[in-house]
Amino acid sequence: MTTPSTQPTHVRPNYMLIWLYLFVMTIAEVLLAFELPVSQNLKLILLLILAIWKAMLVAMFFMHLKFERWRLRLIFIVPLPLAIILVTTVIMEKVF
Amino acid sequence: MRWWLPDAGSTFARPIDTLFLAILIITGIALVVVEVGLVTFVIKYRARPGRKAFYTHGSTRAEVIWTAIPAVTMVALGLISNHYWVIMKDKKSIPPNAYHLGVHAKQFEWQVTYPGADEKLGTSDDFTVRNQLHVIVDQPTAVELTAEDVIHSFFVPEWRVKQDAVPGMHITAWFQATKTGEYEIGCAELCGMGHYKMRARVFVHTPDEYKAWVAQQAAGGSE
Amino acid sequence: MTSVAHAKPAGGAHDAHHAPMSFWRKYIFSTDHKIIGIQFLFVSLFFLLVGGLLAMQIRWQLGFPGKPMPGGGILPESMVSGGVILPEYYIQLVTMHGTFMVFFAIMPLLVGVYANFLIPLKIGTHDMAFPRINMWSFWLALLAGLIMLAGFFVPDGAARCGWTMYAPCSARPDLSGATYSQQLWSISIVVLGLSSVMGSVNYITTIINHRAPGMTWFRMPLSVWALFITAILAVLALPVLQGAAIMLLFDQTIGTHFFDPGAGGQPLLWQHLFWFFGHPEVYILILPAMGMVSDIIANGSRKPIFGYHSMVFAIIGIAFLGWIVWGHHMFMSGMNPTLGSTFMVSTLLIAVPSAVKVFNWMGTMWRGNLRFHVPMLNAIGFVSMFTIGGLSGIFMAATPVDIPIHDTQFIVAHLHYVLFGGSLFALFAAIPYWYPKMFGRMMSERIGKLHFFLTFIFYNMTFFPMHIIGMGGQMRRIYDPTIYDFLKPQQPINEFISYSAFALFAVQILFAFNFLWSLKFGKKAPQNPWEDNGMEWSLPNPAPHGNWDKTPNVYRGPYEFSAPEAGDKDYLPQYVKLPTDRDPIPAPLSAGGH
Amino acid sequence: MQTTTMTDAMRPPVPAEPGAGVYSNKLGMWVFLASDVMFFTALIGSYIVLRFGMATSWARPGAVLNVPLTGLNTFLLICSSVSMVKAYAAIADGKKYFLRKVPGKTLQDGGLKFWMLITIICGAGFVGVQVFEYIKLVGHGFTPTGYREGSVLAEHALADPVKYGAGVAGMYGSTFFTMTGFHGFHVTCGVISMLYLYFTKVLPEKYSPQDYRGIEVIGLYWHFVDLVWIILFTIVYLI
Repeated sequence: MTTPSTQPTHVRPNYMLIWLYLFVMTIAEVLLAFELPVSQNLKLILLLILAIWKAMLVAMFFMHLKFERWRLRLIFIVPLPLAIILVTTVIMEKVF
Repeated sequence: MRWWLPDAGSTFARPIDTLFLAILIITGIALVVVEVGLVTFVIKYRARPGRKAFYTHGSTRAEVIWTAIPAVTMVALGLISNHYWVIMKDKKSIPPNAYHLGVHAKQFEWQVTYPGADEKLGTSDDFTVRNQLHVIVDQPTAVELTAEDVIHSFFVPEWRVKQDAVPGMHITAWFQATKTGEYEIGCAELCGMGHYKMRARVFVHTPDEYKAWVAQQAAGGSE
Repeated sequence: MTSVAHAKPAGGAHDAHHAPMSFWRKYIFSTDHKIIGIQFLFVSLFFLLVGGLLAMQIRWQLGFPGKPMPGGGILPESMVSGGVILPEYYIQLVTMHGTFMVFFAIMPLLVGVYANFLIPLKIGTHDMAFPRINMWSFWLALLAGLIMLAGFFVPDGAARCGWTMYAPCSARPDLSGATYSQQLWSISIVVLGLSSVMGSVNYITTIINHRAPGMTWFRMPLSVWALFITAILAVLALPVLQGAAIMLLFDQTIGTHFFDPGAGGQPLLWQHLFWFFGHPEVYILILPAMGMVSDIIANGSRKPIFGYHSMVFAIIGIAFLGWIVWGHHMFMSGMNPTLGSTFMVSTLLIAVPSAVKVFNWMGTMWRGNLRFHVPMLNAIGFVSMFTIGGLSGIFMAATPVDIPIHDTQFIVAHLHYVLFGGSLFALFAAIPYWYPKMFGRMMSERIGKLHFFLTFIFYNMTFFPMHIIGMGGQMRRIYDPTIYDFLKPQQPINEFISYSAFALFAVQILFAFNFLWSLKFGKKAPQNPWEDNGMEWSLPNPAPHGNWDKTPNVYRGPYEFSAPEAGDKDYLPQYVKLPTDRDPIPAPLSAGGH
Repeated sequence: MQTTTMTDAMRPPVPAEPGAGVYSNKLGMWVFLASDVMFFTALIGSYIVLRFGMATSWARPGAVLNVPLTGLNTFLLICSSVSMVKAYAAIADGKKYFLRKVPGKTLQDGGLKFWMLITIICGAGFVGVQVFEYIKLVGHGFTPTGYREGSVLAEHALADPVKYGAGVAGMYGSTFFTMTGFHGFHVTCGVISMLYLYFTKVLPEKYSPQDYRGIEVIGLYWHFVDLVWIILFTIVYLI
């Protein structure tokens, strides 16, 4: 139940600021992919970091995971290692 | 009627059969313990009037024991198995002097390519024979498995060899036959309607016989 | 969003607020978890029958290859010719037998029926968290089953690449020989996945949020624990299969190349995705059975379950390991051998929690006061047969030994020991056990016992010899073993298996008769026929709509059989308040957080 | 904005929930989202595996796909996500209205009705742009099976096989359309659900600061879809 009083512990984040972050990072991504003269591998790593950062912002602030209890966060976290296990295993298999 | 694994026909048979027997003994003991225990309890503790069950929630010591014993056994089994697994399946274990053959699986036949006189695959004197695999006894042999259409599985029971042939992949399986004679290849992966009849004959020759057969094939001009 | 059931204050009885519902609302488009469970029961028993009939035809062909099948004349010419099963029909049989049994019989019987029926009753709540989604889950499952069944009636016959649908055979009509039914298979699996996810979201939410006051995590019966973990497995595993089935469907229809090696697709990718789902699926098919058997064995032994906590952790351990062992289905697939070693070790480790469970069941029976009612007999049958199934798994987990027996009848024997000897025996225990709660009547004990003993005998006669012919090398899914010289000597065993299988099937008529006859003529059930401790037995039989008038309180764990404070009785239900018991404090309405 | 007192009357009428400490609809949505993570794992994971397994490299970013257009689309979806969360904040503060003048300022303050509408428009806009993009792409010859014979793209690919990833065009098409298609399907489902809520709950003012579960639950779904797009945009369009 989301009565206002049931979430007394956190101040509401500044959503417009998050939006600005997301916007800037998206532009940075596009610039990085097309304009900036960095090596392919560095580009890949930077792009992935930006993407994960953006995704974290959305999950943490828009989906309020930052303000939830651990047991609720756990629900969303549990599938992630499984996804990583699946993908790395199958890639490793290909690389040997 | 046969009640055991097929006759041993390759160097893999001994470790595999021994390991099989070992697991049979281990699991047999476990099975006897469980089943005898169950039967004993069923008889001994059947409900009788005026009796009440012993009220207990368990015993940590007993549980630790029956967690530890299987854990140790399984890890040991894993280590032993892995030793042989690496020998049989790892690419690096293929002996350098192995005699290479190409086996191409398609719906529903096995096409075996022989290296011909120069003993090298991929040269002009290679020749291909349908549904006949000829190998030399006591000679490490590597079959390079490819598949045309769907997944097939190269299976010779006497050699304890099984390896899927996957379209788009190039997989090498090796073995060393120890007995001359005639055997069969079966397909062990459902590959379509004719899966069951994807059968090929295997001939294990002495080196001289094999040479003679190769010469005969070359003379006969079969492709 | 907010369904009616939610908006009600806690403890409100539904009956009191509703006008009598029409037949359609009450029994067909019902949102009552018990009715949905019963709907699942009838539908999945039907699919079990379908799967069984397919199995009989497989056994006819393997026992008597090339001989006209009795009654084969009624099948169309595209399936049998002169009464003889055709190879293309044979592979349809093995494919659909596997598909129906796994996806539409065992899985809905365990998860659809008993998760629906038992979870709210056992945790003391009025219904599922989302009753309407629950109803949809059933109708989608039925739809998926019908789509799958429709495969038999399209021009080129049913799907035919094995229940595992290995690509690229399944992805290309010219290789499999079937177009429409392969697509129907994929569509059906997508729909089924949706149904399963909807159901499982419901089970998880209900168990987390709707437990009655006093029903703490470690007072939950093991059946609920098992169903909870199963639901987690389903929620995370089914979507992977859905994704894979969608890719397969696109390969089949719009010409994508996911599994097409010619354009860089990877056939092994399908296997990885399928078994990444498939191994958790194996535990979806056995964990609920283990949970229900735990309940029944404790009841039959009149003793608390031995090592409740380690049983719970064993369930969790099995579920966790279940995610990192999928590669053992692919030992011979050309997968990286180093990965094979890793998968072997993790697979062997599953023996540990499984052994813990078996020994704890035995520990429960030890010094008990065993009552051999039909559920108990079947539960003991489960323990002894699951043991064989589990132990035969070790042969295949040890990779070198797996080489000769991979994809032979040995694995067929293994999986039937786990799925028939395991799951189905558990169901033969569970169905009569909760029958009174469903229908208010008892199933016949006498027929039940006869059915158990005959099934036990014929079941072993059917499946045990499969180990032997598997060791001999008989590949699975082959139409005619007699064309191989090395398989010819085993043909008498094949014949023997077939005769036993026919007998096994015939014995199931007893069960069907018992089930249907007792609906109408069974003995009226007393309120607590098995003298059990579960919350569900505080209700009349059959349980009324909305279950309890007032949310019940829970005072103790689920297995207080023969507890000293029980007095002269040998059971102490969870809902009974002794003078020494205090009422549990209900959880605050908003639990502090948000 | 947080009230510090809470009366019993404000407690929403749902059963005691000893478990997660959140109401069931929200818990259920989170469990569903966990499940959806695995669905996208199957699709995205397959994409990664297939792309790694290729002998030749993928078409260069921007060669086939229209990145500026998709960048705009990403922007739309991010906007819809922030308007969604503004809608959530609005109803939590009891602002059910569309727009209202802020006292003493010229600014207008948006309420639930306003922000939900923005969300729906941006979401629908995203779907619209995606459909437009698909039509364009197919027109150029980019299809799930690869570059269509005789199309503009096929000719380009012949001229510059490295830039256009000619060797892997089939897999490029397969993964691109499957992943973006299923994401688009998720967005469409979200837009439809929001429209339904808009007309049945938002406009009739059924939500209140005491109970706005529908908004929070659909919001979670919506942000998740946004999150998936952020990942997809990077790995499909930019890498």
